[in-house]
Amino acid sequence: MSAMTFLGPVVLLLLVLGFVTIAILFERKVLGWMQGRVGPVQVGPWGLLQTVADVLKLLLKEDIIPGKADRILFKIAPVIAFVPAFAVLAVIPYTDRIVFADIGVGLLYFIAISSITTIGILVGGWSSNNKYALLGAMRSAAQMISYEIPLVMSVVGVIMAAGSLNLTEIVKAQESLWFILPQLIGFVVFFVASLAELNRTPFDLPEAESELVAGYHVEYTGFRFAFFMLAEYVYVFAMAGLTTVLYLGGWNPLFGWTFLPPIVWFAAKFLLIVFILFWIRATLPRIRLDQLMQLGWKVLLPLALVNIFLSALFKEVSGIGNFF
Amino acid sequence: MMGLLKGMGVTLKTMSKKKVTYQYPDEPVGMPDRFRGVQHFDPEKCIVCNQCVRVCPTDCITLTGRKHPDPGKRGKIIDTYDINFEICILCDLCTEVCPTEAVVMTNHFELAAYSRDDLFKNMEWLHENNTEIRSENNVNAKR
Amino acid sequence: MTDRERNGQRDRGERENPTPKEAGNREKDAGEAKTKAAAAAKAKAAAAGKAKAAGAKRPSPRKKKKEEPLEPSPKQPLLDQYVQTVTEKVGKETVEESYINRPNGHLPSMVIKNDRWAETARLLREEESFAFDYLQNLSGVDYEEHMEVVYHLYSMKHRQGLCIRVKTDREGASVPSVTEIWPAAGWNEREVYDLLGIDFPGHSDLRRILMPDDWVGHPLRKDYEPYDREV
Amino acid sequence: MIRTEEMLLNVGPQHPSTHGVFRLLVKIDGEKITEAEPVIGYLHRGTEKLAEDLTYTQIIPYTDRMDYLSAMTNNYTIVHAAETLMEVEIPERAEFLRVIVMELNRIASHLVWFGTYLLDLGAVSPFLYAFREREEILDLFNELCGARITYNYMRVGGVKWDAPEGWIDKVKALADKMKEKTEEYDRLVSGNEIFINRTRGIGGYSADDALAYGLSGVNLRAAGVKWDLRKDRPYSIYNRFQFDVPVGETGDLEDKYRCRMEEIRQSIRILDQAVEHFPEAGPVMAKVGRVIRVPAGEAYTQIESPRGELGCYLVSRGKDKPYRLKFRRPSFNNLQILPKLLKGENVANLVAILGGIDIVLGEVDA
Repeated sequence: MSAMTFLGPVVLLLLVLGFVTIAILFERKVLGWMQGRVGPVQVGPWGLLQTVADVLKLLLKEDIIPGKADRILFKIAPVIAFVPAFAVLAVIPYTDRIVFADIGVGLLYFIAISSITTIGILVGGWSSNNKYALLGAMRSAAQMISYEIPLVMSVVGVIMAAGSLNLTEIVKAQESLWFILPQLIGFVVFFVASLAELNRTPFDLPEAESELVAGYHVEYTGFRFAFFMLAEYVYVFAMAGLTTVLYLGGWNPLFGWTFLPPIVWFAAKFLLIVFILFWIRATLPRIRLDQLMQLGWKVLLPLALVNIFLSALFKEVSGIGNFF
Repeated sequence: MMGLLKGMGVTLKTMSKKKVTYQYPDEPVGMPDRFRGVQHFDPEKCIVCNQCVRVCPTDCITLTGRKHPDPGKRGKIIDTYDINFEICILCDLCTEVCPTEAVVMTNHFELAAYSRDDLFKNMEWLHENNTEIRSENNVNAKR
Repeated sequence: MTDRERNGQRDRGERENPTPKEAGNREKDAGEAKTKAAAAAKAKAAAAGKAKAAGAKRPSPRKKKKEEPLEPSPKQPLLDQYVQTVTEKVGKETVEESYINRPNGHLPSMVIKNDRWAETARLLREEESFAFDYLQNLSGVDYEEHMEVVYHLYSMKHRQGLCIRVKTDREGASVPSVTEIWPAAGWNEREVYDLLGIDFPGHSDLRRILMPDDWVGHPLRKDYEPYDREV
Repeated sequence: MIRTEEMLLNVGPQHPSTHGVFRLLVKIDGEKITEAEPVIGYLHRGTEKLAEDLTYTQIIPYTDRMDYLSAMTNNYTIVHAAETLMEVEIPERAEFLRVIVMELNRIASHLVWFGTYLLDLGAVSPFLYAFREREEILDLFNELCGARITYNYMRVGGVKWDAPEGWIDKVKALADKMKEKTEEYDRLVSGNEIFINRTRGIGGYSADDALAYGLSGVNLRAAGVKWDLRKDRPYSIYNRFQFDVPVGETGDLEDKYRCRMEEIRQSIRILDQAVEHFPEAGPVMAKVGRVIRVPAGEAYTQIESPRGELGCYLVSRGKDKPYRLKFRRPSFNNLQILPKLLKGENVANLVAILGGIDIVLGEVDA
């Protein structure tokens, strides 16, 4: 029991919060650049303190609870949404040494815990006693439950290839070849499903601004709203981390460039994923609910199953079997 | 799928292009000469013909005049001239009818104020608003 | 006698030698007529000046017009045919007046008797030679001594427009609704009801549309007292 | 047993996708709309009433504020009505200037539609791209008449300002630039599978329905009725220009989108021709008195605004003020079909269908 065991998570929390502030700024900057704008520039040099100012504003704002809302659930919902988003970070191996909980069923833990967030959103939407919030919450529940399945199915291929649910083991199995190549179908399914899990464009139906105003968090203000936002961005952090670990070889260097420390490699891949998320947000329109369901059940799930089947098949083929 | 990727290409390309936004309050935005901004009023030129008051679609101009103090001269001189910028729509009709170009447009457009009373501009204020005056004014009258 | 009535009579009087025109030539002819009309603009302006002098309630008819005989309108035969068909199918005295609105691109216009309007409207929509399937505009006018609802119809099949006017009294103003025939009339009739207070029996949902539900009075009536005189 | 009940959802008057103060009462069963009732009038300013106490020149700035996305066409509708009754001849140069500004305004208006529509569908960037190009058009207007939205440019008998030095060249340059930009929009949106999925086959109606409900403009053409007033009832000098009228087939949202985008291209074509044949010099104002008196009579004039048939029914009694002025506002008429279109649709299609109609609330409520 070193001090690291206790300090580590605290440091991580701060790091993650730091990431979130930067990520929001980064997202706004990227969106701005892609739209011919400059993004935030007013607060701090290069707009660096913009998010800090926003968060401060949110903390100072009046905390409004609608009169007809279910007060207890209304208060607890942001916490339910946020805690799992943060808890899943524990199992992600940033390098071979920086990992907080190297548990055997890391991947399973990640997926299991992350689905709790749905409950938070559902509770938040329901307890607000607002029709838009309710619709958003219902959409969110339907969407997240539907996409959990292809998400899990798509990683089965990776688990088969690595022979382990431990995320560190999975990264180590990718030393020669990243799973993105042999598990390409799996990666596509995983990526699309994770977009939907994150409620990000083009799957941002629960908070579809132009339809549901703000969806499940329409009645939230101040720091409770901040918690939902935080959960969303921490989740982005976690999902980008998981994608890196599962398919992009984690901290493994490319072209054998070991002169860069592993953490840099991890960060680079991770940022690439985050950038793609923002890039997609800048480009694509929103998908419709029934089409979303069709995509999930009729396209992604069969694809994921085919992927499992093919992975199993190729594993037995000599020569390339090593990679699967 | 190709359609999606093409679209992503467009946004990516735009990322490196020149930004088109103005840094407005930091850098002033220049307006073309014909811009219809807050009026400038020159009491010297005004002949109190009341045309601007009559043509104003929102009735935002009020003026009073009195007899010329010099008994040798005919006509009137202006006493008060107020424009209520709460309702002025800067439609340019007053400057269009003014036969002497006593009321003309300037390029100023910053009218924001903390109080409604501040939007009620009198003759002195309008007279002092004398920079960036538009060069062509009552084009239709000249014709 | 109003200007409009005069126009109508004049055109009716001139139909002894109507120029036969092909439907395809209509536009071109209309263009020619326009230039001619433009030449006469000066004379008209003078007439308008007189009209102003006459002041009072109605402008006096343009006296000068009578002196220079106008060419018969290319649309006159068409209008005659319309009037004839309506009279035949709906009954005598259905058409109170008919005239060609010359400045308005020779638009054939008819004034239809109020109590025959519902029937006439159906005829205009369904009869093959009319086939007015497009209600372009519906407006109400308060003429102080009476009210009018004006319909501008268009037939996509024949590529021809028509203006219909239906008069009604100011007291208890009412014109049969045409929403069944042209659903487009729905909101327009509501608007006329809202702003002018004309009732449209047969309209399924005649409520105020632009003004608040509890508004008193009908603003576009000429005798309307503004809620707040200062504004 | 599960008890289900219909939910009454109040969309607007404050809602991001109603494009103004527009209220829509929808009854929904799950996410399916069973009934929709539009409520309008929140922006009613009584333009028609006000006009009865204003001279013709004074009405022009008021028309700016009806359809504020295409104020030039609104300017034109009132001056056109007055000119029709006055039978004045407009100088050549003024006619060209009018056509140029109206077409520029059509492009600007369609750009706003393009941007906001994609925003309704959840894509953010096209909005900014469309406004980037619209900005250049507005700058041109600013240079021409000193305002960016409320132009007050046209006068009975002509236009207020002649084109400033080099302005026509700038229009030419802009037209060329817009050609590239429409390609860019195509790449960004037209082929996008999500976009196609969200628009194809949604909110369609037959040509007969469109006519019966008095739709006009793109809403009518998308259903397959070739009806463009610039071609069918030519006004100004539109009969001198070569351009096509794009029509759709099913009236669904995709057809509307394609019609509007094609119209931008056709407007660019008109601009090209207008710039090429722009008269060297000449007056921009006909000889009409300083006080405009319209001869007694009535006229219904119609022009093709970006949203459809913008009509003006003018009853004059020879005074300097109209006796009765009625604007046939295309948005108002087009909006009527909305309850019919929404019935049985998904909530997510609600904003898509509403956006597809392309309403401007200033015009709906006048």
